[in-house]
Amino acid sequence: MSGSNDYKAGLLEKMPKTIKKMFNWGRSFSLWPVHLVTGCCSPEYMQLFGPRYDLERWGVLPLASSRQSDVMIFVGNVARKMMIRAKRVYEQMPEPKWVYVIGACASSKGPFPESYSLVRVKDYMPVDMFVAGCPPKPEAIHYGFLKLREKVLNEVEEDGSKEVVRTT
Amino acid sequence: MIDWLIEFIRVNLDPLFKIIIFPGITFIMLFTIFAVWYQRKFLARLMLRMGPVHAGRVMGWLQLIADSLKLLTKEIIFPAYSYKKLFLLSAITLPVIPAAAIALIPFAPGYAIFNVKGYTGLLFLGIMSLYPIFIVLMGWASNNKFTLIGAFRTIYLDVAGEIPIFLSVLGVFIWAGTYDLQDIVAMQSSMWFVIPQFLGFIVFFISYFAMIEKAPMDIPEAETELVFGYRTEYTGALFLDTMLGDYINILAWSLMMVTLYFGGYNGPAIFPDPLLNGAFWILFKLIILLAITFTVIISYARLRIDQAIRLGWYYLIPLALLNLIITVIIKYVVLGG
Amino acid sequence: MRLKRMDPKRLSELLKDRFGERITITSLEERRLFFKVDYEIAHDVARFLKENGFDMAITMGGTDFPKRNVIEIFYGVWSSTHDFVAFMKFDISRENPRFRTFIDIWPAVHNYERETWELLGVDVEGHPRLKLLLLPDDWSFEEEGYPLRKDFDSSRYRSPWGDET
Amino acid sequence: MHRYLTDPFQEIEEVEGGLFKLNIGPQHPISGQGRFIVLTDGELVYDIEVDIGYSHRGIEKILEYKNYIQAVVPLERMVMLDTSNILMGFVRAVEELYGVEPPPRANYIRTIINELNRISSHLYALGLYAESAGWNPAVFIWTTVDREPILDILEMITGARWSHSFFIPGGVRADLPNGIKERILDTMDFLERRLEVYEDAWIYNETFRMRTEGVGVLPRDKAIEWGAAGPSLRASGVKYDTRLNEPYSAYPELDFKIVTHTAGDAYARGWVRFEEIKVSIDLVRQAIENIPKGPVKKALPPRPVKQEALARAETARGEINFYIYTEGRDKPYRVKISPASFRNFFVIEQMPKIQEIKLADVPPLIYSFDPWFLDADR
Repeated sequence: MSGSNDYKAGLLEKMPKTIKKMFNWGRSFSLWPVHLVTGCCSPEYMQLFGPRYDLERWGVLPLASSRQSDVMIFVGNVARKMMIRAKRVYEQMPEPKWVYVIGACASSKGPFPESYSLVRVKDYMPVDMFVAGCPPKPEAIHYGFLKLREKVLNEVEEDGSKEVVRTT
Repeated sequence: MIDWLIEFIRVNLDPLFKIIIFPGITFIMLFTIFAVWYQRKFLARLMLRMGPVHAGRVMGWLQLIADSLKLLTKEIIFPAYSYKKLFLLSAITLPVIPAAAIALIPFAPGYAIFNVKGYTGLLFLGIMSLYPIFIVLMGWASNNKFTLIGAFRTIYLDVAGEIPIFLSVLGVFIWAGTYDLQDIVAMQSSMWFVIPQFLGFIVFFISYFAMIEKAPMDIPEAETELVFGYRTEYTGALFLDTMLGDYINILAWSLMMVTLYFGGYNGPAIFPDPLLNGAFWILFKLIILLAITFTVIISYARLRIDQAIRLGWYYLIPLALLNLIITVIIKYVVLGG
Repeated sequence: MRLKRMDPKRLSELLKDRFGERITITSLEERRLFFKVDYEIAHDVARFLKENGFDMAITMGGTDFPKRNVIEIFYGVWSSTHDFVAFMKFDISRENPRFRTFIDIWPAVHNYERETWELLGVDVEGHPRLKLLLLPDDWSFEEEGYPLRKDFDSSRYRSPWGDET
Repeated sequence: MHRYLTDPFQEIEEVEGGLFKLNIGPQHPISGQGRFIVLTDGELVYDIEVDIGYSHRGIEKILEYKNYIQAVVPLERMVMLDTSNILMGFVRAVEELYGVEPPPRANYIRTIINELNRISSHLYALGLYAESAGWNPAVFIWTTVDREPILDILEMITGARWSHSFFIPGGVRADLPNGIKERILDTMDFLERRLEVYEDAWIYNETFRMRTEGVGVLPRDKAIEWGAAGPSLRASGVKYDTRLNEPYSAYPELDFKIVTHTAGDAYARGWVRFEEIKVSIDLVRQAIENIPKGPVKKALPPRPVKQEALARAETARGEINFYIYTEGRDKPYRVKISPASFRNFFVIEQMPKIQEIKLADVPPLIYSFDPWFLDADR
């Protein structure tokens, strides 16, 4: 759980503050989300990369492989069967990495509270950003990405500083 | 002042300047970064989008710097049961090969890193034919099914693309009567070879996409089938390294095309210095060529591997041979040598 | 073989002629025919339907009736010739829920029968691939039961509100 | 051939007689929320197994706790692209149970929203299909921006871009807003212009046809036997569309044709979808021109008049049907949903049995059926 922090500190700890700042700037403009579609917010998430919202303006480039990506994205509901694989994908990703949860289902099971198959992401891995909504509008997901970017830029640790972006 | 500086550099630091600044490491790195940014912006415009905007405030010109900084500080993962030494070494060697080939390209009269006369054209082809071997090694060393299939596909595609491209280059050699790239460029000061060698150019241009492994022939890294092809398992700095190799490969083949068919550094004199003038024109042509390449990339679906091989063997090789025959007839029979 | 187009009423008459008292027509509508059969003749009825042009299975499932102590299995079949749906139902016992597969008659019910097996706990005899389809890999039937049974307890999965865990 | 050799994780190597077992998904560029286990020998594919359930939510169980109005919300989440068509089946089943006919104006509003949803869903499907055939994402990106005006209209009418919750048993929640007619007609004109661009750039593009023609040929008899649904069935030459065969909403009063193709290959399936967009545009125009005046909803009687009902509706991916059994309460006793993708996945599994498929054909083959995993998983 704390691996993320260790690596960040380990590599950049002894460097001067300016260098550290420079690398954080680089990371903040290059958040590549991994392509793991877990649920039904995915059409809205795809609209985000279309011309109207165009997240690539901020350097967010959706990538195919977990090995090169930085942000683990949970798009909508996460079933138990998917969570086993999602943990594996999370382990495959290189440090430093962040977790971004989109939608009410992944945050709190949303409109399916009595479902026997869904789980909440926060029970399984540290989450850096939640966006509520069912599905959240692209503006909200966009805003969440910008908030995550600020977090990366200022090196906010995930423990004790969870942020919830409220929409609608 | 500038003239004096250039003169000073040319006299005192010539070999060092060539290797380190232009057209050596710095130029290659900067141009690669530019090419990726250019591709992202250009493709984004074709998709009605903006592409990178905010990094660096003006047109996202620092986007690739940000990506590189991030990738440099990412963790490097060696997959389980991979052949670690080969995994590392093949990736590190990959960009060196096309970069070494660029050393043979003349950027001004008598100005290339490896400034020799003779069989430079053949040497270029020889060096570039090493490139797929390292891709195969990368794919094999990763111990992943996707990378392995990507590596096999590279071999297939190489067979389909390398033979026609070499045959089409042979046409230029015959037409020019020399293997020397500097001579070939010098001969094009009056007429670009794309006009007498048009058939050969068509073959070269189609095989070019097989050699740079971009759509419609991005078969080895077919994203929808093989994730990232042979580079699926590479992380962080090593991934950056493989991408660098990819784009230097594009740079090398594009430079070769400009050199063989579009008159290399030749162009109207707008700068007094021949080096500046040559560099300007070669870069100008390169940027136009890349724009055409990116437009082709976005306009076609990916071919299947058997379709690509059929294209290579049924259409491109006979065309290239036909081009050779026509070239020989025109040069030695019609024009009488 | 060219079949003559018929309506649900005609089919119900045909079924009555062929199977007599062992078949009960529960509902006859413009484009639907609901009927109930004994399990023993279910396969014969299915084969009879298939021969009469009901070639595409569009739905299949089961309903749990703890009060009657039965599980009702149903098959909905559409016909490309007659263009209406025949809906066949039969009961099997709840203690020992098992029936023979219909894959050989309508291959399309393959995944539906798998799903019925795992969600309702019905053993489908002769099915070539009875393994988990929708439920998670770590699902245990002993502890967690079969979700579509009426005695399945969903409240144990209800997530707590807010940050409590 | 070992057909069903699944285990949850891919082990180091499982080569049998030189065969590879490739796991495509659940984390893969073309897999959605599912996994395709492809048994290959280099480039040749011997077997495809579809592993679904990665987004299973147990909607059938959840619906047992909800009354007919509450059921609308979880049901809609089955296919986010096509919420209204999915809901249409449920609403029809409930109306059949209660013996209610919605008012004519509600029928027309439903038709408009259904067809707008179908256009949006088909655009998305075709974009993904182009991408799966190895296109640079350009086409997909174009379809995203062309969907936005439709989503704007839907937002104007219903208040939500995707999850409208707009249909309720007995009618629709609200009437059309002012000025919607011009807006819809403008958008339809815009879409027609865009479709011409698509035809030039994409549908009749030579490389695209090379990749998809002759891939995954599904003969007519097999399509019926294996239960293919929707455009996949129509591309094999079966003239079947629930909108006409089981008329509902305003469809019997409107004039339209079923698009069919006889080739049955991947290209035909894409082509049928593309032509259906044109039909839908025409339907929306007709419906908005001829919409009658009147109320838009009707109250349900206190008790259902029937015990069971089977209702079918045509979603973008094919037919969905709802079997509802009730014991007279305001809650259903059992709802059986049988969606289109669930049936199409079975057809995908059967494809290598009748035709040689190469590894590069697998993504276009899968996406020509327009799979939606949440649809199949429920």
